[in-house]
Amino acid sequence: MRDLTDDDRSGALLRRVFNSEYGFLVVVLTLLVVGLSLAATNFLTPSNAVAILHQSSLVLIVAVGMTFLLITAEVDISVGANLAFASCVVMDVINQTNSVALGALAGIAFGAGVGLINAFVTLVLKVNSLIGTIAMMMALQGGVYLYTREAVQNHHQIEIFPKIATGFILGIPVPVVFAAVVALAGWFYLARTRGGRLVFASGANEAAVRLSGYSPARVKFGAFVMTGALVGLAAVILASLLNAGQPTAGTGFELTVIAAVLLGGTSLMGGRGTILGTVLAVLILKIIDNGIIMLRWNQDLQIIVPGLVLILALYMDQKKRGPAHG
Amino acid sequence: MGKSDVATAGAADFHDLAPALAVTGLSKSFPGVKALDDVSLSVRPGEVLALLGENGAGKSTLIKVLAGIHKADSGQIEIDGVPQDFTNPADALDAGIKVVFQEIALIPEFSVAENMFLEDHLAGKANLVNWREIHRRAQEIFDRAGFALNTRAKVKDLSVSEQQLVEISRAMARDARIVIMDEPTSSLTPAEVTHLFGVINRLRKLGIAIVYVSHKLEEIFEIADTCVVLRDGRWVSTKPTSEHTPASLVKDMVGREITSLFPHSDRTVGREIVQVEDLSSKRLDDISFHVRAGEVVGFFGLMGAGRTEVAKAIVGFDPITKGRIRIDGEDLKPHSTVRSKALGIGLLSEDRKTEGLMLDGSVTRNMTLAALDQFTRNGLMDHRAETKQAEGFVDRFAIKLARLGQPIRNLSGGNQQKVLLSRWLMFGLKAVVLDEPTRGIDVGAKAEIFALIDELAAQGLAVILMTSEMPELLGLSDRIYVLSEGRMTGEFTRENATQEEILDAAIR
Amino acid sequence: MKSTHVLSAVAIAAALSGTTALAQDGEGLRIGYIVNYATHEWYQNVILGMEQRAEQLGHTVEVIDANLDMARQVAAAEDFMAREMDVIIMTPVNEEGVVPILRRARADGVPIVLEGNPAPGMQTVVAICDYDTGYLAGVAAGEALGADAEGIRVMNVGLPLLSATILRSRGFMDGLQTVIPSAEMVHDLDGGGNPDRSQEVSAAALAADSDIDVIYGINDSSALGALQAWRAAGLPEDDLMVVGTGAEGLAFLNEMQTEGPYQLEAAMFPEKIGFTAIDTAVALFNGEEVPEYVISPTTALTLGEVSSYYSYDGESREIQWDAVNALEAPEQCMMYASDL
Amino acid sequence: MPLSANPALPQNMLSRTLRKVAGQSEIALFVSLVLIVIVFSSLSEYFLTTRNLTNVLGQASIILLIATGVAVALIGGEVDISVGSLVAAVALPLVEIMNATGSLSLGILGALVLGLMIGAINGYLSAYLRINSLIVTLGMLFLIRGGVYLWTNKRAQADTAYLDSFFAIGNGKAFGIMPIPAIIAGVIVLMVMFIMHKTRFGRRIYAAGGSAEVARMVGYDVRRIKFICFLISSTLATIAGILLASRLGAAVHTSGQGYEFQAIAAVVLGGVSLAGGRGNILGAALGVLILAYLSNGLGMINAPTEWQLVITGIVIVAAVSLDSYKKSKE
Repeated sequence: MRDLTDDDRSGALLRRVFNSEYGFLVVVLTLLVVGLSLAATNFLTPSNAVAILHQSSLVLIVAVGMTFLLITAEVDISVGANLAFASCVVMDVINQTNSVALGALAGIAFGAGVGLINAFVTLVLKVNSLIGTIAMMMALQGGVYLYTREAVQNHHQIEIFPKIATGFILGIPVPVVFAAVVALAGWFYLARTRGGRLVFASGANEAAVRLSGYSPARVKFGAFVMTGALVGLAAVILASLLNAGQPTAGTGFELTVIAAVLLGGTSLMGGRGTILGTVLAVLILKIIDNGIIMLRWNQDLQIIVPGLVLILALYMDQKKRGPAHG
Repeated sequence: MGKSDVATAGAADFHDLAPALAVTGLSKSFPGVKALDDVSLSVRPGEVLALLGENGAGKSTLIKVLAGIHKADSGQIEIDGVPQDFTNPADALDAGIKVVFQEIALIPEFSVAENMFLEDHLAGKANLVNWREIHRRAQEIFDRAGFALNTRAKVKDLSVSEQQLVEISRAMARDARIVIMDEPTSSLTPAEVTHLFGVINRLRKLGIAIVYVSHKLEEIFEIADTCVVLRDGRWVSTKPTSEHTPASLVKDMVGREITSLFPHSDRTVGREIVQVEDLSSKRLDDISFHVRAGEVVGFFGLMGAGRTEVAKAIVGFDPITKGRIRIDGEDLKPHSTVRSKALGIGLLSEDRKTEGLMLDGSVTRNMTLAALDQFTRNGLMDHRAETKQAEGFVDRFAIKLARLGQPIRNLSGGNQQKVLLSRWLMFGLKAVVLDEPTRGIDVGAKAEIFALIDELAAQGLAVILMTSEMPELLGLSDRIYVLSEGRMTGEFTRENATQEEILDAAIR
Repeated sequence: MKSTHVLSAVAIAAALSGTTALAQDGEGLRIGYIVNYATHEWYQNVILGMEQRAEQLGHTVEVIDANLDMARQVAAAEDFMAREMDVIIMTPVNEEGVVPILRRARADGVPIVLEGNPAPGMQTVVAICDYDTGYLAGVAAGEALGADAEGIRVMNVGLPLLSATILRSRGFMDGLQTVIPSAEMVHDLDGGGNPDRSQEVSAAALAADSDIDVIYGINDSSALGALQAWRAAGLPEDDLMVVGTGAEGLAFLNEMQTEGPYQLEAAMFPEKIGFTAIDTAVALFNGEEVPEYVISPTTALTLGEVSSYYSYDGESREIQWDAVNALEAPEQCMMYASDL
Repeated sequence: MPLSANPALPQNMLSRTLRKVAGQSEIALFVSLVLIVIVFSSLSEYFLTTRNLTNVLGQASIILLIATGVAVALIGGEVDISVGSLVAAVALPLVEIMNATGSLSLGILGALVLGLMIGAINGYLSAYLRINSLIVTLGMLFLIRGGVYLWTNKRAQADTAYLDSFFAIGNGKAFGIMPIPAIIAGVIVLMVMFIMHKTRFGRRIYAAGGSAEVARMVGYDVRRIKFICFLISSTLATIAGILLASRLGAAVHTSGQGYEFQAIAAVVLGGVSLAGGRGNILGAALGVLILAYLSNGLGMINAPTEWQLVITGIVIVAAVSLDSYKKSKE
């Protein structure tokens, strides 16, 4: 930053950290970890770290897709309902075929299919994606009970199946490996590839992208389908974790995911956002969740604190960018 | 309004009157910039004062101070000799100053009449909107001014020039003593400009003082009594228009002499690059034309004639119902921008903000958007090559910026336009469509854009220029097509084109 | 435009004439059931029991789902009254929130049977005893662990949102402590009553302290969610005992059959509740003397006992009416919500 | 040319008056409502009875009030999704004060104070600190619900004052026919319609939502206008919360969940734009009634919940895509 004035350069370290892209998130994360380690002796243990990472990975997998979507200035509210439905599909197909691979594939295909319909409703029928995916959420919540009246039980008893959620690869929990791969791929795509550039551009100025000879609809289509497919992947893990396909799962999941993505600095207006920010934000929210249980605080705080954090994060962001961007 | 007595007294010779508005020693600083530095001017009832200067000269800051949007650091504003202290736009309005901004400040969803009484909605004590009175008063003003407007039409359904009439009517509805017009003709057709001047003359007769801000010199000479020139936030000169020549005005504005505004180099015209046959769409009817390599072809037409529609149709942005478009012999099928770009034609939109710029994106990202493939190796971006290429264009076009990473929102209009042109040049086109490329750009930058257009044609590009500015059209084009209500109504060569015949075709 | 007027005219005329509802054909009773949350398998089995019983007696049951929305529940009661049902059964979304509608139904002369929780101003409620259910399971768990077991540590995956589920948790601990007085509750969690949330909070709690001997879940989903968290943490299952509540659907049957740590089920027989509710509704309509509290029996089941109450083929279950109807219900519950 | 748009051709009286209060889309909504009534009347003998038709008005009154507030906020260019939690929150001071003092007015006052406080927080954060209102109110949605749980310890707070007046506002019927909540909601909606169309302030809300820049240039205090929009939306949600509490005879901590989505869906169905500045209260009200009668009718014919959810979703998508199709044709 060549155009910084002397005043800024000598400014307080804290302010500079806060003004950097992830400074705020890193500071919050550090404070949380340090604070909780001091307050709860069991916080900084391997088993708790695994527990936190486990919980984070489900949210993170979907949040990566949601980050893409929000950057293109679209949103998907149906991810929670999709997650529940897809988890039932996963278990049902494994029961029918005795193949974990086919079940996983079916779940991902189902999730992607929902994403496809969302894309169609948004891009072809031109329904605002907020409304369109709320409607999709309702349709899925109803539809899942037309599909199964009750939780789909594990009738196959395939040994490897529970390991998807509870196993370890090189000492790392399997879902964490999935989430890390998804996040890394997402980060790499956004930061380093031509396609990633178009994701940002499509959210920043759709007409300009079209006039520059690209199809923003295709970019958005990809983001919807990818988000759906990632929900399907999360559903495979969820089905394994609960050892059942649960039509009642996923309530409020969409809000957690969106809150995390926004906290991570992705703009609701499109054109801005990072995967790293999303990763940090998911960790922050899940550590808060975990910390409240660790400290044996009233669990009602689990819905209050994220609300506060979200508003605070946006306020900091607003201050940083200045009123010109109001 | 009861101004007619003033009108007969004042219109004859405003020189005898006391200034309606007097500004003395106005200064205003923003962080890092001194936008206004000790500026003074005065305007009398019935006088049209032209305020000139390049972008960044301080015109808009001055207007915003007069409109009560900004507060001056020092200096004084007097209206009829009474010192004013504006803390918000309402104060300025109450004092009798009405600014007609370039970006029209109307509520699109509201009716014409409601827009004229936005400030108070003619509400009485109970704060109730008096709809009947609003429409009655609006109609009364239209009758007096001779405007053919329907008070119940929604503003969003009006043309730009009609919207401007609404803005002016609004000033009349407020009994404004001083009307400031910020580039009022930037989106008007010549016929509409003539109409506007009629309106200004009527206002002048009503004893209203007018501050007229424009870049277009020929307009200044037609309408203004006095010229005030600003440069770099400082006052440069105040003279009666009669004592100016176009050259002397430009010199005052730019601080140097500009020899030729419209360069036209000798160039060889090659094969036909753009061939359009029987093009029809929602707003276009059977349009056929061709453009050769090395040729600048101008398209002229009044507002709504279909220039932008043609531009958007031939690059595949807007759908067509019929017709054949070929670029260098290849059909534009499927009809999409993806295909048109592959064939080598691109459009520079008239609307920079909504169809060109990614406002929060960096200069580099804006510039390289079309040419991403050139910096892609196996799907990965080569950031170093990208930056290097962008630096080259910044140097070549003398784009003024702090650094490549800065958001493009902070660049001036002229520099933004250069970045957007670079976007296509970096990609490398056979044909380029420029829709109003100099809209909202100051004189100095305009000359640079004109030179660039000439250079492109000299390099063998087919250039299609959509413009509503007659001097630009005549100065740059090798051939001219004229559109009227979506039909082609005339074709001229550079040699046989006259302003009269073109206008005649445009209203056919 | 024309068609608009015609349509609206027809509609308005029809609306104003206000057709009066057709009279009853006099076959059986028309019973309306407003369910709390029809998509939950517990309530599906309640409805199943109602339908089976109603069919036996020659009555019809119609169901409206409040879907956890109190306002919708009130609306559903209004709808049933507009449809002139003979008697209404209702599972309150929240027992405090039905007082006005009970008052209006009484004014309208429509008898209402509550299911689940009592409410002020009600005529009668059909319910299991939540505290007793937990208590019986606690005693059974204690006996299974052995009275001389020391330092038994319990994780309760509860739902403090509802008084019924608070009673179950409390009953379980009290029952357990009658056998093993030293048993203590280490984690008292809010699992939201659903499996994913239960899994999540249990995972965090187990990370804090995994020295647990017994997991108690206020319903099957809570118990199963906690068990999955246990497995995800890679903890040994040999010395763990999981106790679920409800016998809601297939999930507990499935898990128990693996003969793993899920050893005990506090069965509440939803089908039987539906059965009892219909009997009570008919009695109420016929003006018979109906006690304020009609209790539906519950019991704690081990794997060996389950099959005598439910036949299970892996796909669906069938309640064994003879065995369930033979269970004796207490005259009174040991503790009510009002005692909390 | 729009300039030549004709001042209404001579048509019959009814259509002219209709046109005066309603635009094209409101007429379309009204026709859909009538169609729904006709369809369900043929499917259920109990649907087309005065009792049922008026019942639904009473049932819809709560969402109607919330939706009206949400519509005002949307027209003002902001969104308020904290209303669902607010409905549960305001019932607490209402019931507790009533129980303590035996006074309905004091209870209502308490509810209004809390509602306005929440509205003021929403408004301050959104309008003055310029944080995106979707996020602010999403945060508040969590925050308020959590606060209600903490305050009540997750127990419903029963009304133990048993005031007849309190019972009547949610459960009574005027002349034995029209539910009082429907009358209350109807009167308030009419008032809001009047404010939005006939008062200077109402027009300023439209201006601020449609073109904040222009409104600022004209000299409106846009921040204040938006702030007040939040106050209006939370006040209407507060009244909805009071009616709901009366219908339930208690402050139920779980009540109101998802109402924000129901309200937004209805309002958008009614033609209010998510982008601000467009739409009107009449359309929003019709949107609410359409969904209410649809839901009632589906219940009457014993359609299971899952189908109700699916059908409602489809209706919303169909309505909105039809609307955007119409706009693209313009």
